[in-house]
Amino acid sequence: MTELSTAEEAMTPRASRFNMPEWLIGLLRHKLSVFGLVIIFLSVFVALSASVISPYDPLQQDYDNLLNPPSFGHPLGTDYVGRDVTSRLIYGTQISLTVGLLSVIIAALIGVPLGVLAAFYGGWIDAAIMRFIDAKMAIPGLMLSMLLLLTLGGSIMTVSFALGFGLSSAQSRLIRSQALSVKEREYFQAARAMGVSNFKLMFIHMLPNSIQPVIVQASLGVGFAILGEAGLSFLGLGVTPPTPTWGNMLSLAFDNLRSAPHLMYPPGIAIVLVVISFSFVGDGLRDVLDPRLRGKI
Amino acid sequence: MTRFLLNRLGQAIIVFLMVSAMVFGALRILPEDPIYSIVGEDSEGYTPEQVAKIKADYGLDKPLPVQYFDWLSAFVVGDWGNSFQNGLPVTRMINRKLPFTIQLALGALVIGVVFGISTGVVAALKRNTKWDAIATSSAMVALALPEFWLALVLILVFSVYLDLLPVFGSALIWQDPLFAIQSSILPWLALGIGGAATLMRQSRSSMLETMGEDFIRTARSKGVPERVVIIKHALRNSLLPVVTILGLRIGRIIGGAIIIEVMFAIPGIGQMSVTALTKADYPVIMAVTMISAMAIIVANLVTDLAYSYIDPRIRYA
Amino acid sequence: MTTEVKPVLEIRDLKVHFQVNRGIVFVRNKGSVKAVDGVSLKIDPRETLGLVGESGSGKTTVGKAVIRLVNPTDGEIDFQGERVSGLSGGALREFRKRVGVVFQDPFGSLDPRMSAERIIAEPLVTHGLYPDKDERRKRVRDLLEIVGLNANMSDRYPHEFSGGQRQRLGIARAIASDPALIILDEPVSALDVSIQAQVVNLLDELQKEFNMAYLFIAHDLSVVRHVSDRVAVMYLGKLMEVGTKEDIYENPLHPYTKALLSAVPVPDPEIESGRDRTILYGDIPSPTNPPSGCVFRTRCPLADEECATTVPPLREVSPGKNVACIKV
Amino acid sequence: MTQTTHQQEKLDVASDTVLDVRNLSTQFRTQAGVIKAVDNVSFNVKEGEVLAIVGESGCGKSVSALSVMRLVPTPPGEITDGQVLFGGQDLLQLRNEEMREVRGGQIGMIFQEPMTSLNPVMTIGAQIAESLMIHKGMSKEAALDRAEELLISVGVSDARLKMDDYPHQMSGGQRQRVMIAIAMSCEPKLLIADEATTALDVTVQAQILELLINVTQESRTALIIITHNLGIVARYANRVNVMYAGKLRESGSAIDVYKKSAHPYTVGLLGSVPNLMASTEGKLDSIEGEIPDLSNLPSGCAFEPRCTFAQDRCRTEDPSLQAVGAEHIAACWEAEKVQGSK
Repeated sequence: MTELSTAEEAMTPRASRFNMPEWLIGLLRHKLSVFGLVIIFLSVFVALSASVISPYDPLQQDYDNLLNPPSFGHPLGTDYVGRDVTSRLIYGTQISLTVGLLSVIIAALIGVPLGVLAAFYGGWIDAAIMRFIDAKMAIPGLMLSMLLLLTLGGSIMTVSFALGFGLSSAQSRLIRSQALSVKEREYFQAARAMGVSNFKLMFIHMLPNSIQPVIVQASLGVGFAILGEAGLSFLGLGVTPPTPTWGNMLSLAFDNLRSAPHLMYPPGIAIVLVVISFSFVGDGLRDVLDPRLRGKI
Repeated sequence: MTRFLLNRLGQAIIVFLMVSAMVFGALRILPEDPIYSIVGEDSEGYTPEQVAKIKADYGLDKPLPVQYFDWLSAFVVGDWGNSFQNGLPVTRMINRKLPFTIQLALGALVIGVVFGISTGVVAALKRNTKWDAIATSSAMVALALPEFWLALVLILVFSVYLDLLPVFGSALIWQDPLFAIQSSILPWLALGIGGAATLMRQSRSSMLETMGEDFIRTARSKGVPERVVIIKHALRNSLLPVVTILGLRIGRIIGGAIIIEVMFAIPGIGQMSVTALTKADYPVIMAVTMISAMAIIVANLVTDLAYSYIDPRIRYA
Repeated sequence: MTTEVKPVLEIRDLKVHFQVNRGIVFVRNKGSVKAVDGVSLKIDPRETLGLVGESGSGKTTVGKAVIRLVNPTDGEIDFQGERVSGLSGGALREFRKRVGVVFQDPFGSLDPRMSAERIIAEPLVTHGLYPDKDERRKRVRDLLEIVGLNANMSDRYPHEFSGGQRQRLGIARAIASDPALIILDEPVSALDVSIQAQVVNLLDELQKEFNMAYLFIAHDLSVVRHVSDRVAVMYLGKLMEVGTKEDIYENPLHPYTKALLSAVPVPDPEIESGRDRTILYGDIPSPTNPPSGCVFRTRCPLADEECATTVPPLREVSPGKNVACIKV
Repeated sequence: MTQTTHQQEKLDVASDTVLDVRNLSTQFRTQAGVIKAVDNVSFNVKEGEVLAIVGESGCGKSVSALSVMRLVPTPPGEITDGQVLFGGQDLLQLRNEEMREVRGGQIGMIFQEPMTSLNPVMTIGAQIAESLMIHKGMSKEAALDRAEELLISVGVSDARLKMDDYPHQMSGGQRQRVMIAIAMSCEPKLLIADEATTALDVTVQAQILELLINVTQESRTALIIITHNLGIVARYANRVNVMYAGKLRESGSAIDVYKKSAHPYTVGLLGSVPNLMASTEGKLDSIEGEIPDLSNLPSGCAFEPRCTFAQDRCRTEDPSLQAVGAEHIAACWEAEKVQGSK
């Protein structure tokens, strides 16, 4: 052991144990993460209180006010059948956030057990799981989701499943590689040598020690899923219209690009803001959870 | 080396078979009955006997495994069937449309590689300066941009407001080079910037990591000038994870191409796949998925080869 | 004193061969690594057997094979007179209760997500010892004090302990289920010199107090001499020489043992200036492709053609003293 | 301006002194505070001499060597004070380009980890030749030819074949031979071996150490061995520096330091090592307590909390180095008592 390693060790704060407040404090120290958290909380608030705060019914058509530019009555204007863009944006938040979170949960539910099983058992189980994941990854994500949606039909649940199924490949691979390195660690061997059962080995030793990058990946995954949902809606394959989603709002904006360019900004900016917030939080989590990278990014 | 290649090829074939079986199976549970794309929207005029006859003609009445085997044995000899929608041979449709998609994907890839790696390396070397901050934050924003929204903004700025570039219409570069480039710039950018951002972040962090390695310290202890340390010692070593990301990018680019082709009205296979999917045009869907899968599988193979070229530890393993 | 004491551990002709396969689709067997190739050892109650060797000698694999972290290819392992090789399920768990293991890396051998209390309690929970929660907690606190740590540290996490303290935690975990044998795999080699001595002293005290036998696996010959009653020297998966520590250190017979001892510099400039140094040439051969005949012959000063063809058996030259060399 | 003062200082340095380090201090700024990794350390090495710097982790032995080479990662590290006089100039005052001439050209260095210290994607030959091309201005062909000779001289068999090998194809011992070939390629005046054999097996360690001694003695190159292994020091070193918690605690000839140890830490360190040559029973004379946290050192002598000789005074006043014999210094208030106790 050279003393440099001790010096480096000393550089990471001789912080107390890993518990909620500590990593939260670390995250809060990360300015961008704080920004991200604020935006996320704000959008969750907007989504939850949509029925209260939105000025109009998002489905209410008004043929006297078609494609209006922003005005006092309609702060973000109206669309081609006169629906209030502000209200649609507010209701769209519900869809985007729900789909984003749900997809990531589904991805973790599919991906994490597969990755842990593959790493723990190795051999043909590993080979079979990995080839399955390879096959899944050989179909471009959007095409995979499109196929699944055509089979399942478009609702919040199916869209989330389609996106989560695609995202799960990355989760499996990530947790597998982490778990494989845990498998080589002496504490894992020590637990095996003690006679700890396979189930406990997997879920008490392997999983908690491999989950960190998965958490980071998941927070970035929310952003990917929101983008994915928007893309599917844009193609007319997401949650079925007239339910407002940011994606189908953009799709309408595209159709009216020349006559009403103002329509493309609200949903676009909303997507960018929320997605970037999740990636800030993800980066913050990475820094907090992985001391190795501390100070590097 | 040959054995390594054979092995990877074997794996690729297994993956290909799994993909084709998965997609084939998925298609058969589609609620959309393919009969409508064969006979057109108006199927009222057909008696059940006629419908059954048509199904039999297309082999749709056989058990699923038999259908799959029929499809596979025809597919490998180059008979990819005829489109349910227009009866044209799928291979001919692909031949006409694939070049547009390749042109789009390659352009986006080049933009990603050139911008991504160069800014990533520079950001790493100028770590914690304003250049690093600019590059890192633009990459963050770029990663949060949906391709189609970026495309919308680009169209709005360059075509609608500035009227510099055409929105619609496209050409192949060897047929009408000038128009091809003019009409491709926006799609290339829209599709390529996400990749550039990913590659930028990866090459930055992997460069930073390499610069902290023991052998970099060794090189410095030999008195190697810093410029040489970076170019000769650090760059090649830090490329490894970048190459991996590059391989994974191909899938994203193909997926992204679907939307971009729809938006810019590029007659590529992405656009074709959207129509085929909504019409349950099995032969076309199968062909498009298989081509994408093969592109991804080949990209992974090439990644592995590049890896072993860059890293002798893999080459001689 | 060798009158019919039943040994704690007896290993007969242990072989651990790892298959090296290449490829997933076109599997090709690239041969096998004979990590351990025909090793026989026994350890008496309360005895410390030092197992020394360099990298690739297979000493760690012997320890892992005993506790079944790797599966032996061949051979028999008896523990307190019962056959334990081939056990599985509950019987294997019961056997593992009676054997403790301490690993080399104090940073890697404790689960970073567990508090000291959970780490030490894990073997108790696993084997259903001290089912009462309060009694279990008391046992954990006792164990902490036994290994020289403050019982109030039980809610701390591994990274809050120093290297030496972590190794003490590892030892507390190993003795928690009152084992008859502890396998110590390089227990002090990752520690600083001044901390090493503390841990060696602790191990010594514990052995006397709890009547345990030790399989002490290490590459540091000085430490092994200090702690061991008998010593076994391994090279490339085979035993070269086995004997009491006086046999091995004062009257080594095998040319490898001699070279090994002379390679170790001692911390005394006066002695060093008068010592002759036998420097072995060449590297340790790869265990994938060990030399024919005697595995040591490629570096041996005594080797001749005969050594290339004859595999030297481990033979008893005097009571309790065994050497695998045809030249002595 | 500074040039002239350096010239004057050169006069103070004995003619055969290769390196003279004076009052060197290096610190690391960390989240836990400033760590004085090397604190006011002075030492020198003469031509053909073998100096050992020993100590446990965190004592500052490696950081002092890296400071001499100006290879301390900055930030967070920083050399805050002192002079490193080498060849009539203070290395700490050199411009970066000038310092590069010294590194590899006049001072060679070998590191601990043979696995990671060589560039994994460059051939062995190219890595040796690189130094020669930089410092000797050799052409690529000439440098490669010379590299092969060097490989032979460090005892690599099949040198011609090994030239085109990559590091991962070699054993740890061979890699360390390659490192020696690189470090010695430009006939340096000083070679620093930082835990160069720690990661190697005992028998290979012996080979590499013999090789190091032989190649340096042949050319009368000064050698600094940085190690925690007291046996290696006893076998090879002429003089020994014992470091603890960033400071030099005792320095003298190997015989003096081992046989007339004047610092309690040295005594404790020697007592902690079991004797290979004699059967020992019972307890080792270990040093109780833990190595201190450098960001939170006790006031007074840093060794005081673990010291059996400690007095009240030791808690408040940090002893400076004082003579305890001819060419033998130690930093302990109770040095006489310590020496007498042996």
